[in-house]
Amino acid sequence: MPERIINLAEALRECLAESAARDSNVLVLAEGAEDPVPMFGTLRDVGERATAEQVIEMPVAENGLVGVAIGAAMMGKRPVVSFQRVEFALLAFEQIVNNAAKAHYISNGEHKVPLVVRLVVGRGWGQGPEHSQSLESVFAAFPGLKVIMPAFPADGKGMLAAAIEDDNPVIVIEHRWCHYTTGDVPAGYYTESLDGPRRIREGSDVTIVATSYMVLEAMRAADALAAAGVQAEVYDLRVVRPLNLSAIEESVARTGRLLTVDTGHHMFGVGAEIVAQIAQRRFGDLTAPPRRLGLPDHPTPSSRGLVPGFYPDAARIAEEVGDMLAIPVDKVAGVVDDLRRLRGDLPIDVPDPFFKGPF
Amino acid sequence: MPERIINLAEALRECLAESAARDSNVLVLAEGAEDPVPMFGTLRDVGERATAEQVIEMPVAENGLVGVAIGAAMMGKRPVVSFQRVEFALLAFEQIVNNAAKAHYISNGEHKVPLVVRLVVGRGWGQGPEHSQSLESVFAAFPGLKVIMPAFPADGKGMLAAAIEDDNPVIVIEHRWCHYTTGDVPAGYYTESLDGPRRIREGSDVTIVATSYMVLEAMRAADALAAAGVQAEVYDLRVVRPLNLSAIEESVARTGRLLTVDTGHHMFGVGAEIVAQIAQRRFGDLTAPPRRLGLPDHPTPSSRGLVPGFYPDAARIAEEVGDMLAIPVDKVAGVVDDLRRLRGDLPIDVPDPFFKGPF
Amino acid sequence: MDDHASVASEIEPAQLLRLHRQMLFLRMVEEAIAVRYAEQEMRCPVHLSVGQEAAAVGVCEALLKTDHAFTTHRCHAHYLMKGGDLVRMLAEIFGKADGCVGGRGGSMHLMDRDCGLEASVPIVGASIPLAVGAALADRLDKKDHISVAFLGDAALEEGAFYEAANFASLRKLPVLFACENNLYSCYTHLDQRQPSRNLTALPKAHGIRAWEVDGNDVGAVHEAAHEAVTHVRSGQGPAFLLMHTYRWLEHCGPDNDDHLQYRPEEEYGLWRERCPLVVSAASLRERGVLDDAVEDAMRAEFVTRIDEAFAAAKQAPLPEPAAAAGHVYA
Amino acid sequence: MDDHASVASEIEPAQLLRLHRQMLFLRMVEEAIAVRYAEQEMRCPVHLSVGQEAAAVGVCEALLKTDHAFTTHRCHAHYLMKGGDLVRMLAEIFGKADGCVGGRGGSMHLMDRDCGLEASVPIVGASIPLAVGAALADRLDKKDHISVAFLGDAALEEGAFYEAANFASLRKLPVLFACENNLYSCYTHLDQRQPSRNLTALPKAHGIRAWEVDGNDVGAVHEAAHEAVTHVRSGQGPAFLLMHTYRWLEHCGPDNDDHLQYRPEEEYGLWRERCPLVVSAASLRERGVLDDAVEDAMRAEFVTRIDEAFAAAKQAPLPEPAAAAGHVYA
Ligand SMILES: Cc1ncc(C[n+]2csc(CCOP(=O)(O)OP(=O)(O)O)c2C)c(N)n1
Ligand SMILES: Cc1ncc(C[n+]2csc(CCOP(=O)(O)OP(=O)(O)O)c2C)c(N)n1
Ligand SMILES: [Mg+2]
Ligand SMILES: [Mg+2]
Repeated sequence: MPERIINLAEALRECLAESAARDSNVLVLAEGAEDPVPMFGTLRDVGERATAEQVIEMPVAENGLVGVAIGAAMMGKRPVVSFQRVEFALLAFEQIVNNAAKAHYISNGEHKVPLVVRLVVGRGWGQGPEHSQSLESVFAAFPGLKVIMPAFPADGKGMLAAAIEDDNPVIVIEHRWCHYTTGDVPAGYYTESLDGPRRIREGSDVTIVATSYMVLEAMRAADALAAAGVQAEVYDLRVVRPLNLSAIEESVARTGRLLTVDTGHHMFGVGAEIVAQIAQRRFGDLTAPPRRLGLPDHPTPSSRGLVPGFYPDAARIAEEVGDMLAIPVDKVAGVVDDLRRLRGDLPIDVPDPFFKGPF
Repeated sequence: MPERIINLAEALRECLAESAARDSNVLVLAEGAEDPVPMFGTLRDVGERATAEQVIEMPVAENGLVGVAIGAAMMGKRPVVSFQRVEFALLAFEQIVNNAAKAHYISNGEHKVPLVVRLVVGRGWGQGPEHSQSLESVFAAFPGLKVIMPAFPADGKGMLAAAIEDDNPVIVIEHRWCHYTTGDVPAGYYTESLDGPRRIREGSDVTIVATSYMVLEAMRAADALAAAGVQAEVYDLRVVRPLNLSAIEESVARTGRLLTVDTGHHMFGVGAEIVAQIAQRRFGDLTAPPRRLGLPDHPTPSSRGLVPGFYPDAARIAEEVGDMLAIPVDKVAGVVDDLRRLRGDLPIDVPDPFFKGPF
Repeated sequence: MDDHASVASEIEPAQLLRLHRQMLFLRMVEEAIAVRYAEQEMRCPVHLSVGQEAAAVGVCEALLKTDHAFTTHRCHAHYLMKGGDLVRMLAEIFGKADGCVGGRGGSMHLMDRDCGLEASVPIVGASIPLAVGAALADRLDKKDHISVAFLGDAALEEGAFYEAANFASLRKLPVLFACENNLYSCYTHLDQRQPSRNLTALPKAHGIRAWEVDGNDVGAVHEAAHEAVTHVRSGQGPAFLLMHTYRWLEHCGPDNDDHLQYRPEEEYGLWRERCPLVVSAASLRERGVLDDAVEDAMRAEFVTRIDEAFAAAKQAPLPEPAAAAGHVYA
Repeated sequence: MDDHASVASEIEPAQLLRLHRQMLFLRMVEEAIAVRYAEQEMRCPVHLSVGQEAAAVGVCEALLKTDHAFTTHRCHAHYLMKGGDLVRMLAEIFGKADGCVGGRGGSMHLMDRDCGLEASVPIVGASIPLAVGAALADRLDKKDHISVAFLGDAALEEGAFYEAANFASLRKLPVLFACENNLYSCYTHLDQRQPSRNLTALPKAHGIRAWEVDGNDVGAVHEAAHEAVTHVRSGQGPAFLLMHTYRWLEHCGPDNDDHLQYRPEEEYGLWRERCPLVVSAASLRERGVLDDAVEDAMRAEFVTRIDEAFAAAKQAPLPEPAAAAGHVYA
């Protein structure tokens, strides 16, 4: 098979177009569904592969339209609702966590809600506090929802397809910077099971579990640490709910150390649940206190002057690992310096080309 | 001072009446603010102590009216918005987590939002899945909010007063069954600092941290365990955000064991954050894996046939502690049986009179 | 007349008798629940529809079984008139495994896909967009079903109504908004919640045709509902039907709560005089199709049916606790 | 005329000249941002108001500094016309410590309590209830301030508008809803989002007085705004002002994006002809109060002022990273 290097945004677009073409019940709803660059390009030409009727322009009415999508889903449609920012879906929170999450339960299994809600996490270029939240742990608090966070293109294409085929409501949290990751993506329709984390890198010294964009920073950190002789095992969590930590448990049993890296806030974040479960079930295997990284306990500021230190990055992750392993400071300092140097003069508010891949 | 034994609902009512009377900026908003039994009686006669204008009947429009309250708060009012169920506030989620939580931050400190949102957790009498959720961890995920859960009347009166005096938005989560707890409550206006947990019972064998109604079950369990020679130290968490665990850290340093008991779901619940922080900071002090109790991973069913096992209770807590301490099964069984016997024939869906107090 | 159902309804006597029968049935069911609630075997909140029977009966008479209905906390009458089974409804209220949703929901979550009562949602306004979504699905599938959103006057305060109405109107979706204005949200009168103006102005502002009718005159309700449903089913877009009516019992629970004095005595008195059953009975008696014997026979029949249903529901087993963990994911 | 501002506006020449001046100032500021945006020093999303100047100018002319304004993502013009400081606005867009909110928010979060621009909120519709809340506070405090909610046409699709409008009308609160209908929400035309009917039907259905006006005629806007504000300030309840206008540049960003062809060329052409500055200039020249010399002098003055402001904003220091953790709690 020839390589097809495309980015995640394009992979998602292919998935949507192929899903809509193969199943006329798939509906694509968005504010700006027929924009010139709809949903960051991820909806481009979707209507051409399917029928025009499957692409539905949404009024700017998130609560109502998510409710409409749920009602249509109850009738057998498979609506995919896309929001350009996580925050817009907060207006539809009640519909999502009551009607979407609970209709199957409360109807004694009669209703299914095969709804997909795509939410984009903004970052960079001064988005500010209401266009940058990564609220996976908030959605994951509700039984009945599934919550996924694809980071890589091949994964994203297959996981989104699986989400659309899934008879349950699935929240897809897409980090805007992950839209640019590239990789080899199979042509044509396929699904990728929503069964849990994926090991991205093997290692014996520490288990790093990261979500979404932070997987890329974690990988970069792991590469740099390897140069210093530290072998980090890195997991892309991928599926926040249902949360399947068995592979991570086994990994911790080998490494004895756990570091989680959240895309969202570390307080009440996904890492809290992971650390709690591991501490509970693998207490005896842990040789050091588990640790968490994530956003600090304040909203996202807009100015590039205020952002330094806000987002965890490879250097911070390497530092943290170094500290956990009690590696001599000078050894880690080299790794961290190298990582910082790699970034060079790049402004803090734009994605580092390193992470584009191909992966 | 003579004892004044009143229940939490009455204590909250006193607080609201006194707060409104002493500060004309305090506004009391509710759907049914002037009902015969407004907000389970907690708003009764509040208007008589203040001016009629301070009591504001809300249309059934949660998003809009919470926004209105935030706007008024920005202008110096101190609105207290009461919802009969947590779920109704989900419609106002965007206003709460963006405008209320972030206005101070985003205005560079210019705006303050001294808003209080009271949310009642329903339980019993077949409430079902959309009238029974305890979503403290979801609100606690947002920096800028404070989240409190008073369990006892004297505490509740003072904490609500402090919440009203607080210049930040405070979410008050009141468990419906806690409304019935009684205790000695000071007459007149006073505040109780929102600084963190309170130790309810001393003990050396295990640290139990519970929220809201679960504090009562934990206390009962601790009493029964004491009969079996196990000394549990029990904390009423009280303040979920900002989360101040220093007392609990010290306690765990002494007991080596931690059990959290959530009023809400245990997955992604408050217990996850507590366990994660303790595992991170007090790893060396823990002598056994930390544990969590809370609601299982499904919505609340309505029927009394489906409820058994859904809510943690004193017996379950005692069993869990017994297991943690590796106490001989027969010894714990006695404790658990006693606890079960205490409940007698009482239907599962009504509060056990035991917990009314006075405490 | 464009927007209002005509004055004296011109309904056929036989049909009116059938509607009267259905209203009597509803009344007797709700009253039976009210009476037996004190036994504390129906352990969930109940919102009864006594006094509002004409709305459910008149609207559902204009619907097909294949039409999709979505309703609120006050759902018993809609469930039964849409074709739901009395035993399964009572079993649900009793929390039994045979309940229409296996005891998972209780009175506020009645549903039965077989008769098209798709969902009862106890969050005010939240079921309205669902009805519009069902209508969207039917439209795309080129089915001629319509959807109905039953709503109360308070739902007109919720943004969900406007967001859903705008979209339904934009796409001319086959949905009927059937609004029972019983003047109250819990204990709060409309005047304390909304400015004074005609409620039909709201849907009309969204380009939605509206009908307004005496909600206690089942013939008039049915006639207006029939016109509105015809409009909707013919693809001309959504319709709104405003029915003025009144709830007799307390908002939630089995009792009369007028000792609480939140409603003026005269108001209640006037509405009781305009009891939907009295209105229809008067018309039927005048036309000679109803007399004491017929009425007594109906009552006797319903007493038996309701007694049997209660007996079956009470006898039915409670669900097993283990079932509570099922159906979280499909 | 009840609801519409009168035809040819009868505004005094001197006042019109002032309004024209303000529009020119806004135009030049926004164009300067557009030109310099490519330098990549303004590192946040910007939503420019070029083409819509008459709305901000006409409405704000009718307000007092003590009135409270709440606006949206497209807030530059409202901020400046309400009395905000140009240097602090630019510094904010440059992400500087001297920015009006210290660089915490950027272009979408402009505010300045001193001039009553209380908040810009980039969540569509979300600032509308805030304005109503401010009006409630003023009413309770017996102040004669009014509040203004600036909103776009898309905000009329959000439930928040209706919930807030209902409450404002119920309580006759002193709030003006100032709606700039520029026909688009991002790339999507009104016709794809709302059924066809007059937008003023929406507030009217809630019992709110509405004015509708050519939003590119600053005299007409001001006249209507003045009437509406008088109505509101006199305690007669909220008012709604619908201004038809057009955005010239892309939804977000500094460029013209008409190569994307989401809007018909003629449409854009027609609106450019009806440029608010051309309209006012024509009237002023006709009346002899504007000529090339006056116009040139104004431009020269503004060039200097804007250049100086940009220089100051660019020179200003970035905030310290540590400041990011401040002001989470009061
Ligand atoms: C979103 C929301 N807010 C508040 C409530 C509490 N509540 C339950 S029923 C009800 C009254 C609704 O009145 P209306 O819609 O007129 O229906 P009615 O009870 O009169 O049939 C209210 C406010 C709720 N269930 N959901
Ligand atoms: C709740 C919400 N939904 C969607 C968006 C994305 N969005 C930003 S601006 C905008 C267009 C709003 O259009 P309009 O209100 O007419 O204002 P205009 O941009 O035309 O000035 C949209 C949809 C948002 N910011 N908030
Ligand atoms: Mg009502
Ligand atoms: Mg617009």
